[in-house]
Amino acid sequence: GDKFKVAWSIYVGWMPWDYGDSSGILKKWADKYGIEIELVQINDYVESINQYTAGGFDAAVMTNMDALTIPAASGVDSTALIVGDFSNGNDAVILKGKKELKDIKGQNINLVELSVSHYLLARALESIGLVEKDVKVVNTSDADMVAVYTTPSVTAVTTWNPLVSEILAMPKSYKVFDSSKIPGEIIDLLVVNTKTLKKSPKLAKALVGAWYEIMANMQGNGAKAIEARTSMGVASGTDLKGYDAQLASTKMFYKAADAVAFTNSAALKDTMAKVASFSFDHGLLGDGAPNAGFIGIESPAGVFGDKKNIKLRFDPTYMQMAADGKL
Amino acid sequence: MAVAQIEAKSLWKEYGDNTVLEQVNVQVEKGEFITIVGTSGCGKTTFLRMLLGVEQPSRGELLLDGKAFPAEPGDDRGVVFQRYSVFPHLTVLKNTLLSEEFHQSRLLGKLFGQKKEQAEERAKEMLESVGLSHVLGQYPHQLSGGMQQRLAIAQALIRKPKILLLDEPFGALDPGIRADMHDLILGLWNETGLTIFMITHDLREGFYLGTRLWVFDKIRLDPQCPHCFGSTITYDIDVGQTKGSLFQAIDHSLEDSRKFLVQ
Amino acid sequence: MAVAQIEAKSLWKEYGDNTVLEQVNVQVEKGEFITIVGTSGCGKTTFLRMLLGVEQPSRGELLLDGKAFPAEPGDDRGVVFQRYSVFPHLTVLKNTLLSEEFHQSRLLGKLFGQKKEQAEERAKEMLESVGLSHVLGQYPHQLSGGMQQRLAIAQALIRKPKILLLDEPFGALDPGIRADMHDLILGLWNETGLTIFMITHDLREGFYLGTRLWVFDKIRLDPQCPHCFGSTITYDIDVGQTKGSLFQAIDHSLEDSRKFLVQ
Amino acid sequence: MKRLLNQHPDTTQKIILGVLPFVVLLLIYLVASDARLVKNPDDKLLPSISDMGRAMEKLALQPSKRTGEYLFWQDTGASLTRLGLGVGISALIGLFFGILNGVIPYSRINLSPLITVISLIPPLALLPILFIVFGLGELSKIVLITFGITPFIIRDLQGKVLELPDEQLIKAQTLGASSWLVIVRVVLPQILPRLFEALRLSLGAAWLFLIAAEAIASTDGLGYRIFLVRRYLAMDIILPYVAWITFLAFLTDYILRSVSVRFFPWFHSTK
Amino acid sequence: MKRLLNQHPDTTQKIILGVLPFVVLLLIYLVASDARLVKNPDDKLLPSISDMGRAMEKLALQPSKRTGEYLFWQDTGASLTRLGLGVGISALIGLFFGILNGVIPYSRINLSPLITVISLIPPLALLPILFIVFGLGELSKIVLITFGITPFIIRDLQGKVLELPDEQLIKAQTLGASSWLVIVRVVLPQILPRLFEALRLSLGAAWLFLIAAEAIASTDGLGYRIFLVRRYLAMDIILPYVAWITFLAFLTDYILRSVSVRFFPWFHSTK
Ligand SMILES: Nc1ncnc2c1ncn2[C@@H]1O[C@H](COP(=O)(O)OP(=O)(O)OP(=O)(O)O)[C@@H](O)[C@H]1O
Ligand SMILES: Nc1ncnc2c1ncn2[C@@H]1O[C@H](COP(=O)(O)OP(=O)(O)OP(=O)(O)O)[C@@H](O)[C@H]1O
Ligand SMILES: [Mg+2]
Ligand SMILES: [Mg+2]
Repeated sequence: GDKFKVAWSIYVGWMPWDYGDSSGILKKWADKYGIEIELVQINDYVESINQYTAGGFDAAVMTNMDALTIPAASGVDSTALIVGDFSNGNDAVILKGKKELKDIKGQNINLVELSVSHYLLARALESIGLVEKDVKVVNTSDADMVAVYTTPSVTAVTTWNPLVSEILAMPKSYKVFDSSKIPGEIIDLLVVNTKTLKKSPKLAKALVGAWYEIMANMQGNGAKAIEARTSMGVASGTDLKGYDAQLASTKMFYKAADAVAFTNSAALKDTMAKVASFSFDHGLLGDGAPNAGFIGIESPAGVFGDKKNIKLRFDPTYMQMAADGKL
Repeated sequence: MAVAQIEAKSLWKEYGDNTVLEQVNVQVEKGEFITIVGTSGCGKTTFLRMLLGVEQPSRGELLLDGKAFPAEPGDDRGVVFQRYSVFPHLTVLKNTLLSEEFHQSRLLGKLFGQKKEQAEERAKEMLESVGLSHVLGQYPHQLSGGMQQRLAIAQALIRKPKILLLDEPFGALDPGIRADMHDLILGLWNETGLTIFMITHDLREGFYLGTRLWVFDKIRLDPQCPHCFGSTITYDIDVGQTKGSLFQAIDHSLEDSRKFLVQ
Repeated sequence: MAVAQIEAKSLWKEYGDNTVLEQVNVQVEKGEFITIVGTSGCGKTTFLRMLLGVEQPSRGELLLDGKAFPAEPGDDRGVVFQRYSVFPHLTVLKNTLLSEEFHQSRLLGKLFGQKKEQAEERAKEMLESVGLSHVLGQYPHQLSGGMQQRLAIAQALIRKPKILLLDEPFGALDPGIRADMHDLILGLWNETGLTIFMITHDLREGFYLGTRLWVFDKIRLDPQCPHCFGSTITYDIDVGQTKGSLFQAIDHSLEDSRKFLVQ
Repeated sequence: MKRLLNQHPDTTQKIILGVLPFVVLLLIYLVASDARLVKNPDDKLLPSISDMGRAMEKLALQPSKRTGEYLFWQDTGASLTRLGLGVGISALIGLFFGILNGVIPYSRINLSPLITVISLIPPLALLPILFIVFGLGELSKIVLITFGITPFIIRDLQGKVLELPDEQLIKAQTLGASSWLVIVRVVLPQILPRLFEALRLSLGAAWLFLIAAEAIASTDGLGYRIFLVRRYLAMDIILPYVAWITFLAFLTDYILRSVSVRFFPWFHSTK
Repeated sequence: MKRLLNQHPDTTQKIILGVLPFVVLLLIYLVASDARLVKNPDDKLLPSISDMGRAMEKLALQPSKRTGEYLFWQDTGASLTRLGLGVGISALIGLFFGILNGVIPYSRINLSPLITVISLIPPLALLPILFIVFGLGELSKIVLITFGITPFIIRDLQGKVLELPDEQLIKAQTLGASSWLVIVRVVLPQILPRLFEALRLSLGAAWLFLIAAEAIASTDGLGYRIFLVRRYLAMDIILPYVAWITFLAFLTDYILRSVSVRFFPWFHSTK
């Protein structure tokens, strides 16, 4: 049968893929549809998206914002096949020694520039009437965020889990804003190249089918679920307890129907409009982009931006099939 | 009239503005033993390198058996330099074997089995004649300077070149060892009858060894422009007919050039 | 009885199992010019290094003015090696100035102003006497080998050491230039009256220059164990009373050792 | 008193002096670690020796629950394989072009400027491109090492070939050698020990590129593990891993040197 | 026909041969870029030359909308400052310990083993510790460069001091020099040109560490920009930046060499 390559990187919402691979669930579904799926772990998240954009992979995991600014902005028509979860506290703004968000004014803030952390910060500032100019952003690699935070010169960071929990465990660290205040805006997706999807719907069916079987397996406190989550925890460098803590601040869509409902909502369209305008402001949509709507984003609630230049699509078709038990 | 083995016809050699040799005219017959003396930098090595084919004349002609000189080194002309003449990564025996291997194995440059044994036989004979049979398996760095030069000579002579070029081969050796080498080289020359060119700094050595002695020197000296004029052969002496006074005359003329250069 | 300037009393030098010198007994008066000959590796340089203070005797005593030899080099003993005797990064004048600067400026090793001018005056005089006044501003690499050695001598002599040690100082030079150097060194020795030790490979040179000639050689030779026995002074000749037959005898004895070593 | 530059320590002094700095460093670490741990027993920055021992025991002596492998040894094996392949390939390419460029003027003039320019490109800046061209598998890691050290090896060996005395090449020709025979019998055997030297000089860079590559795309390897646990500031794993890498670097250097001394006695005794 | 190793190209051939590989590479790029752009006009992987020109024009010739600075020149300035400081400090430390260890046996025996071990530690693996100890500012970047290249410089210079002929040190002592005077008048001036050589050899590594440091935490610099715009695959910025870094590396090397030739004529003509 056909061979497909899927890239993933270590993050709480994507660890199920690793479990799916090691437990054989993914292979089972691939066999069912007569295809082969190779799941490739990539340490560096951005690199995995770049590879997908360059054509090295048929699908990759990424956030809604990165899906817009990297593949879609590079002209690679992409479809969000699975809406796996949204961050519900997993991303946070943390201050050292200060307890209020308004204390952030004038500080240096260490974060991965142009990432969802940057977006979260922008939303946090917006919520108290500040703009980005009121702070100074220092680009900092996520791998070093924890180490960097221990130095006295670093007083404010915006980052994601597991870094958030590591940092909060240190004395005098206060979470002043997190993604639970903007629920549903930072979304973790599995994105597939639209052309590949059209040519091989089997790939979509196998991936979605596998995903919801994994979801079913990992939920709850049964021995099987514990084993699954332990495996995910260890693979991400922590243990069951650490992983469960991260899950707690992640709104997983364990049921396909929930994911479909989220995708169909008008809120998603609004979210993408906000993300597009943030991206445009930061030059992420490319030099040629005249406005935030330059790249069309299609969702069940309608199209945001240029209808003739749709490059990012939210398509609940296959998740619907899963919800209907038709896979 | 028979063609001379080597002939130079109004030969000039210049490096840019620096004229090294000018107007060299000379003929050499097969079997001569020519020793060359001259002050440092006068162009002796340059002349030898032309005979090797490493340098080409700027003007004039240099002929080998009546034909233009080959423009690169070949196995008809052997050479021994003052240093670096043997291969440091090969033992004495393998150094001597090398030219056989080059000839018989164009692909690997290595002989095996019977061919190798035969070649080794010949190499050992050659090493016997230069007195190195007792160190066959040693590397050059384990040998004294004199032994290294003997090895270089054995290596150069084993394929019986027509011409042997020696550039101060004994310059770095002790006077005592030098005398041994003289005996050796004269013996080999008598046996094989090849043509030898040998550069030396020691006028006495030149007179003792050669059948013919050349002095390279500048005829014209310009203190304002030491490199404007080149050297040529100022003395060309059949060494059979040497007189004491001639020795003195050469020694003085060299002395003058030397003084001139040192200032 | 006056104390000898230098005295060796049953001096031995060993490197591990290798006995280099054995049982050297000798006295040297101020103002002597001692030339040292011997086969390669017989320990001449080792002896000189002991006089320098770089090596210490393994057994026996070496005395300077009746006291134990200093264990490191000092400015009472000048030295000229065959190579590397001048500093490549300093011009001729600065090379010669160096010892003055060392003495007058312990902190920076640099002189300025009037002191510098005075020191330069003296250095120039010294360079005049070795015939280098015309190249004051040049670097050693711009000089010929002979000029470099003249510079080394000037450099060594300017602070008037009591003893001058020369290790084959002219070994790398042309025979012609060598003769000049002989005149130079004899002239300087006559003027200053210092004690000179000079190693040479050339027996003739040894006889010509010295007032006293030493031959280092092994008395006992064991073919099974060439390093078991060391050299000592086998001839100690007052050169005034030289006979032709002695020269021959020495030459032959050296020849024998050499042959022995080469095998 | 002799001048300082003439004073040589005796054997006992040598050992004491050589070991001293390490002992001092260790003491400083122990004191600093202790001080931090007293203030905050959960401090991860300077773990105690026993913490490190426990962490390493888990990785090196207990099979991983997930895969049943001994992670530490798996990491070591994966990294050494990549390093070996990368360095090996670089050695071959370096040897080939080094000799070619050194011996054949046409080749040298054709390729030297390009190699010089390539050697100036910082490979880390090109990482994204490398990954896109060579994919994310083992290949790209080996390519990064190769890309990082080969230009240096080529230039070094080319220089070493050019340093061979001209006399040797001339002599070989007077003995009847063709260009090819000069290469195989005169140049190659004399350049091999220099290749070993060049490799020893490049090993540091090779480790660097290996770690950088493993940090970006990998599922095992010493560099991967360090980057994985960096997020949790697990210094109890990072420090022993760094020490282990340092030891491996020392070991490879030692092995390369020993092999060279063993096979090229003539090279090491003339130096 | 002469043997290949005896054939030398003439001047015209030299120029053509030298330039050829670059022309070929450029052509390959143009063709590949064109092919991708035909398939997907928004492709960012292999941008056209004019795209790169436009991107660079914006960075180099137009002030940034956000800060009003000319980003390209700001990046260049920041990176060169860090590089200069890092390399300069390494040079001073290297010179100090190189000479000390080379001249004074006690110091060499005391410090050499430690420096050897430090030189084997891969600095990238130690990054977290560096950040914690030296903070996140400019200091840590400079320290990374220093930590990365100083051990090499020390070892190289120490070796070079030991290679100075023993005769020179003895001669200086017979002229009345103390240990200190041997250092300032004999060793130091002869080691300076070698320091320049060592620096030229370390520049590649210095750039590497600079880029790595800027990638981890920074607000400007060439390495920062490359890693930042990687976030949206802006190869139209990355490629010119890499070319620019390569050019700067070439330039610094050239300057170091010229300065050395200018100030140490005796060194360059004896070689
Ligand atoms: N390849 C070259 N390029 C430029 N000049 C050269 C070259 N080879 C030799 N020369 C010059 O030619 C002159 C003669 O040099 P050559 O080596 O022939 O002298 P020589 O007589 O052998 O001296 P010596 O006795 O010192 O060996 C010198 O001035 C030298 O600088
Ligand atoms: N530092 C050392 N360690 C061990 N052996 C040494 C040392 N220095 C010299 N030797 C040995 O001592 C012996 C004498 O060496 P020395 O240099 O004194 O000889 P030489 O008479 O000066 O010879 P040449 O005429 O070749 O200069 C040699 O066998 C040498 O190998
Ligand atoms: Mg010559
Ligand atoms: Mg000696």
